[in-house]
Amino acid sequence: MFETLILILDATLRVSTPLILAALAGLFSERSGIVDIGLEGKMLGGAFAAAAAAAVFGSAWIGLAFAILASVGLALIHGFACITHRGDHIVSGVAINTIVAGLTVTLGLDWFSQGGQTPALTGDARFTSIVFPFAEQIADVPVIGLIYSELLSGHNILVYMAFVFVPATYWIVFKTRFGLRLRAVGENPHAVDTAGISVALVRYRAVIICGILCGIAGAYLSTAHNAGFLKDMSAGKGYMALAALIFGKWRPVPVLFACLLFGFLDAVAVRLQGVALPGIGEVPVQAIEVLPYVLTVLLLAGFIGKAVGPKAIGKPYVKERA
Amino acid sequence: ADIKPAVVYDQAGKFDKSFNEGVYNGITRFTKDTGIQVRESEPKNEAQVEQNLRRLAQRGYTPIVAVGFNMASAVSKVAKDFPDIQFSIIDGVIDQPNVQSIVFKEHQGSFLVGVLAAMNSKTDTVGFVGGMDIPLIRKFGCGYEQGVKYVTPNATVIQNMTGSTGAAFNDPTKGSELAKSQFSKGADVVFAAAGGTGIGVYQAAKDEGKLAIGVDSNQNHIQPGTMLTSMVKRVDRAAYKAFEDAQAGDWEPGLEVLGLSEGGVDWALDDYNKGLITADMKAKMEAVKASIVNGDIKVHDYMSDSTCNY
Amino acid sequence: MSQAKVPVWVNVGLIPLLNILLAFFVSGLVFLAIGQNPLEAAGYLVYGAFGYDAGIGYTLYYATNLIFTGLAVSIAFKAGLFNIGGEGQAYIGGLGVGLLCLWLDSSMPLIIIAPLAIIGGAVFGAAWAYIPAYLQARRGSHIVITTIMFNFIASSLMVYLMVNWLKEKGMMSPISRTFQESAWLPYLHDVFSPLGLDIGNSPLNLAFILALLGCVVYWGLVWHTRWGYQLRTVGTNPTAARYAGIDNAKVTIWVMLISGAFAGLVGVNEIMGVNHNLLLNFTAGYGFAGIAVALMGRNHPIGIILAAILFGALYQGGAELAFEIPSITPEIVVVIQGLVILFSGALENMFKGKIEGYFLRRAAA
Amino acid sequence: MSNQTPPYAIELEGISKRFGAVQANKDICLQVPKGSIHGIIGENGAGKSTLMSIIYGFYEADSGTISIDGEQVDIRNSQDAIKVGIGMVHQHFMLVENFTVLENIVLGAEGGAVLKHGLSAAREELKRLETEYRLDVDVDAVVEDLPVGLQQRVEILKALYRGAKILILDEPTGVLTPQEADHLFRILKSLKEQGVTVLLITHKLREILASTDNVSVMRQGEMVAHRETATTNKDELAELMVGKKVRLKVTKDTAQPTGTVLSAKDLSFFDSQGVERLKKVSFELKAGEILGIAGVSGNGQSELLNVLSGIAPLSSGEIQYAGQTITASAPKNAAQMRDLKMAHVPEDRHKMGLVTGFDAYEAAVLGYQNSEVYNGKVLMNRKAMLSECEQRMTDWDVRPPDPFLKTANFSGGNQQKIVIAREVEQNPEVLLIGQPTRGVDIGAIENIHEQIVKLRDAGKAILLVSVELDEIMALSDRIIVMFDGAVVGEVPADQADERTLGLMMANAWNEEKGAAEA
Ligand SMILES: Nc1ncnc2c1ncn2[C@@H]1O[C@H](COP(=O)(O)OP(=O)(O)OP(=O)(O)O)[C@@H](O)[C@H]1O
Ligand SMILES: Nc1ncnc2c1ncn2[C@@H]1O[C@H](COP(=O)(O)OP(=O)(O)OP(=O)(O)O)[C@@H](O)[C@H]1O
Ligand SMILES: [Mg+2]
Ligand SMILES: [Mg+2]
Repeated sequence: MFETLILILDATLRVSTPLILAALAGLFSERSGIVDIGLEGKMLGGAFAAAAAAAVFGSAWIGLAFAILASVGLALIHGFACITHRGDHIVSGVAINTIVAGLTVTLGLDWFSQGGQTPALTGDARFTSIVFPFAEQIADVPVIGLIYSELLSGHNILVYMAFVFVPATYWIVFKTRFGLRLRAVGENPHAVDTAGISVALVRYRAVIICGILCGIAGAYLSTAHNAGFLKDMSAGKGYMALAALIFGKWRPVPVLFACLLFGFLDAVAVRLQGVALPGIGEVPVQAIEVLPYVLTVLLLAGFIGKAVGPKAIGKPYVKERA
Repeated sequence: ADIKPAVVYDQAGKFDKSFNEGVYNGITRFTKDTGIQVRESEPKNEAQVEQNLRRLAQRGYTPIVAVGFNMASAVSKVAKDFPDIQFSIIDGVIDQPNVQSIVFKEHQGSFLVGVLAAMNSKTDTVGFVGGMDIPLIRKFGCGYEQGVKYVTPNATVIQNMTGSTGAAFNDPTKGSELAKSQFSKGADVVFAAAGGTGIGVYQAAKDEGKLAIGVDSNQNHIQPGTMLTSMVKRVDRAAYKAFEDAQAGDWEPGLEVLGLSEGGVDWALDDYNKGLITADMKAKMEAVKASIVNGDIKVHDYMSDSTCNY
Repeated sequence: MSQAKVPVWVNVGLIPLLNILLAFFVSGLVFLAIGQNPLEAAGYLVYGAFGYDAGIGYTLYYATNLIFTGLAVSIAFKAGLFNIGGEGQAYIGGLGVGLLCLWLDSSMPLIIIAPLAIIGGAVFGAAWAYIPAYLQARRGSHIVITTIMFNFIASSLMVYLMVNWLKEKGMMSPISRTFQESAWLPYLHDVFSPLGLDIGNSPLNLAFILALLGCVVYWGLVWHTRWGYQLRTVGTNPTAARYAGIDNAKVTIWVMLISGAFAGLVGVNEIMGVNHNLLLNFTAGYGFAGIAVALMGRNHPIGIILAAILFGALYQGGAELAFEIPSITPEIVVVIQGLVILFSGALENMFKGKIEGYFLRRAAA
Repeated sequence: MSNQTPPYAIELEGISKRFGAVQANKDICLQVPKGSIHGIIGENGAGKSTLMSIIYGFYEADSGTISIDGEQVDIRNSQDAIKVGIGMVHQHFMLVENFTVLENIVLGAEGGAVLKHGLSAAREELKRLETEYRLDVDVDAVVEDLPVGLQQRVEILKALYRGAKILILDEPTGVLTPQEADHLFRILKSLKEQGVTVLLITHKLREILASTDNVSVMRQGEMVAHRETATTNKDELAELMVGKKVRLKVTKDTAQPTGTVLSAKDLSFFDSQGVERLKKVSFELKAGEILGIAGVSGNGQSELLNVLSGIAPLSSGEIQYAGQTITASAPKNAAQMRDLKMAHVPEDRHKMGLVTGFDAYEAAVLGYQNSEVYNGKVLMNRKAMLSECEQRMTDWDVRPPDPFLKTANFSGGNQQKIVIAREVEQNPEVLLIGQPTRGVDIGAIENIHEQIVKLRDAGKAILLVSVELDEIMALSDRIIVMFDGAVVGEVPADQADERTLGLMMANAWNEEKGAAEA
């Protein structure tokens, strides 16, 4: 029982990682007032770039670099539309998601002729597990051994990065000059502007950070959790990350827990499938599959009620009406 | 004779690592052997399936091979309007004078790899990861289960479906999680009948040092060393044969069922997995294969009655 | 005080045109990047979409779906709501249509089935929109998130129903039995042929007329009824709406019901008009494309029709293109769509300021 | 303009600024001597805020130059302005409401990438400033919890913290009680003594005369006059502003109130955050009288109007009106109240009274959209709407009289006429009217005031909310004063004077205690 729990938690960490990265990405963007429904597309673009570069150069790190570049590029398009040209944030996000969905496959097909997929990655082209020192040796120590060797040890570097990013995000957002300006610009851009700070610059920086994190999330999908890019491989994770961000009320630690919850549900669902539950019987696959979505709706409706985001979110900053 | 052959893939596209890709391999070989170009088409929605079939027929392409069960209704409509054109549909059955229906006995092939899985399992627990939860995939699972139980009657077969939409054939992440969950429940051999999802399953097996079984085309090369075998479904051969027959004037409408005896399904043994297969195992596999062919072993077909009672 | 004004044609004609041209220009770059001649590709695209009878038929057939989803997105927009759930509503709407056809096709004539199925599609689509609407109106749950979630839920629900209940026995893929012809919406080519008109074989069917009717209804409803007045008030100024005694929550719910109903009518075109059986994934992204259609159509029925035809042409021309040049995949059409959304939606202001400024200065001088 | 005198603190030359079709500033020249308080007046929309925002770098001028201390400077953004020692307190506060005072003050001047050190240094510096200028405020309080008066102090501190030598205040007293305003002017005096130059925008001629050294007048984007304050007077300034002679008084007979038409008992209202915005408010409103509600804005007047008109639900208490008893459990919404012949001219016409995206004829039926007059069986009766709108536009002299013009494109005064006409023409029993002349020029004010009095004389009941004491005193027959959501006193109009009302508005008998708390 305990072992099963550890294994489920272990899976939870793996599954949550891209959600955490993407949700933190969204946190930076949305704290600055830029709604980002394009997390999905940036992740997908990052995943493609990572896998493509890793396949060509044989290095996961180069893959990661390209993922970040690609994702930041997309983030800048979003910024260009929303910050510079006061476009609708959601429309811009939808556009980016659509473009990336088509472009990754088109380019993939042109470059690798494998139906839009990248070649399967092996060896250094993938991020592999890091085994903690003595993980083997103490694996048999009761409780602690299992926690240490199974749950904590044996993930790839990006997983650990994701978890380090949470306190880092907290520190940046609440304890630094940039964080102060970031929060201010999402609440009242006029105040920031009159304080002599460029609203656009702060927002662009936020959007770039968002791009970096989405890029890492994408790289995780294609070069760490999996071994190559597949069409539409982000599979709605960007939307789930967005939901987690709203649950977590735009705060790093609660957002982390929201992501872990979704990851946990996913991990449990995998293990619940085909298992007859006492009193219920075997639950249809579809019912389990749909659980995170239903839960999101229920939680949004009941638990947290009205999620009040940054006040200026989604509103273009207009100084002069033409 | 000179023929103008064409193929219409289904919406998964020709590089699905599954039967579309098998067909693609078949026609590539055909083109290489005969120098005859095959017109390919990849529709992206229901309407385009019919549209493309119609357009190919209008332009006089024949025979036209339609890949996948999804195309049945479109083929049947178009075939009615173009009685002079020959249509071959793979994985679907249509009773029309100018349509050839090619289906496979996937349960037999799955039975075979089930036998091999059982022989390789130290825990007497094996796994099955299906793609989309549809009868066809259950057919794989059911055949596999029978094969496993044939060797080890009290073995446990953990079965999971990846999902319920077409995306389930393209979700390696989920595949890898499902495989890992099966490993954690004690499985040490996993058979994936899940298209692109399988990639994740094979990866997970590799990462955890367990064994995996591929599907449709020979996938042994994907993770050498931990790919026990692949259940091959020779759609390549089916497509090749349709064109070859047409070229020779031997193409015939009607139902063509390709099982073990016809070489339509099989298990794969090659350089990549020969290190895993002992001589004993190989002998046993040959024996089982022979028994299935001569009818001593009857493998229940899930789709005959939508149950797995054997 | 005389006011310098920007001519109307600039706003509804010139600027959208520039945006589309830019989208196509960038698409051309993508073609170049993958080693295709953009002009040749454009040639196939235009020919495929408008070059021959059946091609036009296909274009209009796609446009039918897009008009429905465009109206759906647009009417919600008018009330300030972003309905991203068109996809799920269309899916469930199709379920409604399909269930009615399966139920009645052997006992009723078309003249009875057709109106019932249309109502059924609308009601099912509306019902699927109701929950997110209710949650938005009464619980303040963000409608963008809930409608996205409902797309996922719809797709799981459909699979469950198709696989477990509606699938035809012995059928490999989860599709229902084919309806009897009494539940087929007539094809337009069948309607026209007795008149001696040959318009080519295409899936274009009477649902297209329904879509046009939908546009008229939209127009009347939004601009000529008190209900539409309330809806527009809520959409442009919710505080003023409260001041005017308009129940925002009620309007939110109603408009989403209508939006869902419009989306649900996609099912009429797809299920009753073309496929003649119930199947999975027939919505094929029309719900999302509806966002682009509504935006490009400037949330006006005429605009929506034009935009839907443009996108329909992209679908059909794109299919033609992919057919003629096999190395081009249909995904490239998705890219073009995305670019159109980007340039005429998100970046619509890119030229606007400069162009309007130019005309204002001209008018002022 | 020669430069023989010591250099000016600010000198503007040829500043022009255009927003789309609106020429907000046109070739403006201005000289402000160092260490003086310089007033700027002008009607709404004259371009005062625009000019100040240009000096502060918030907008970039289309042309013209700015010199500070005799040196031409290039101000492209607020950062540049801050660097040359300019600070500004905006008409609408530029504060991040959910930040603390301290965070707001250091924003943009954090003194390092990590906040910690900057914050503690700022705390020290603020202590000094607070004592030096008597500007005490709790630096750890969250801004949205502070009363407006204190928020304004935060704005001033913000400017001083950045070392402002030139301080611009845009209508600082609009939100203050007369006493708070007095305090502000004392602060400005002491700033002036320290050598700070002050630019002060206000509509209140009294304040100009009392506290400035010089005054400049703007009209329609142009600078039309400069005066030494000592040499001018109210009438001259008013005339300069409007461009014609104006009458600053309302003429009306004494009221002939009859029976009570509306009585409110113990009305309470809690907002969505759970804050009590109305505290047991009771009063009676009689036919044929104008009841004025005075108070600094934000003390519950808006909520009172909302609750009475059915826009916001009562939390407790009851309203007796038209034979109905309205309580929290038996509420009436805005539409039902309209049916009971209660009309409402809201305080904020942009946010509430109009839909600026609608054509004028559509906006002219807002709230009455369900009325039979405007509706056929299914469709709305556009013809009726149009002809009625045209009629009203002539009657009320709305310019331009074009029912198809977008509401947004009417000037503020004309928008207000559309709203007031709509409500008054329904011939209501009770008219709730908030800030009837906010943003309306002096000519139009006269007309609106006449209409209100006319309605009263026709025996209707009028509840008038205004933050302009002059307006309240001129129109009302009876005056109620609100403070912090409660009624703190009632005065008959003929006994009201600015001082008493001002003290009541500040809840003066509690002032000592209140100050101690803050
Ligand atoms: N950001 C802006 N964009 C477009 N037009 C503007 C903007 N700000 C002001 N205007 C216009 O410029 C003109 C001058 O406005 P401004 O705010 O400077 O007037 P003001 O004298 O401060 O008036 P008030 O007394 O009402 O504050 C007005 O016609 C106004 O509509
Ligand atoms: N938000 C806006 N959008 C478009 N045009 C505007 C806007 N605000 C003002 N205008 C235009 O600018 C002109 C000046 O408006 P403003 O409100 O400054 O007028 P004003 O001179 O103050 O008149 P009034 O005394 O009637 O308020 C108006 O005629 C109006 O057409
Ligand atoms: Mg101003
Ligand atoms: Mg004005």
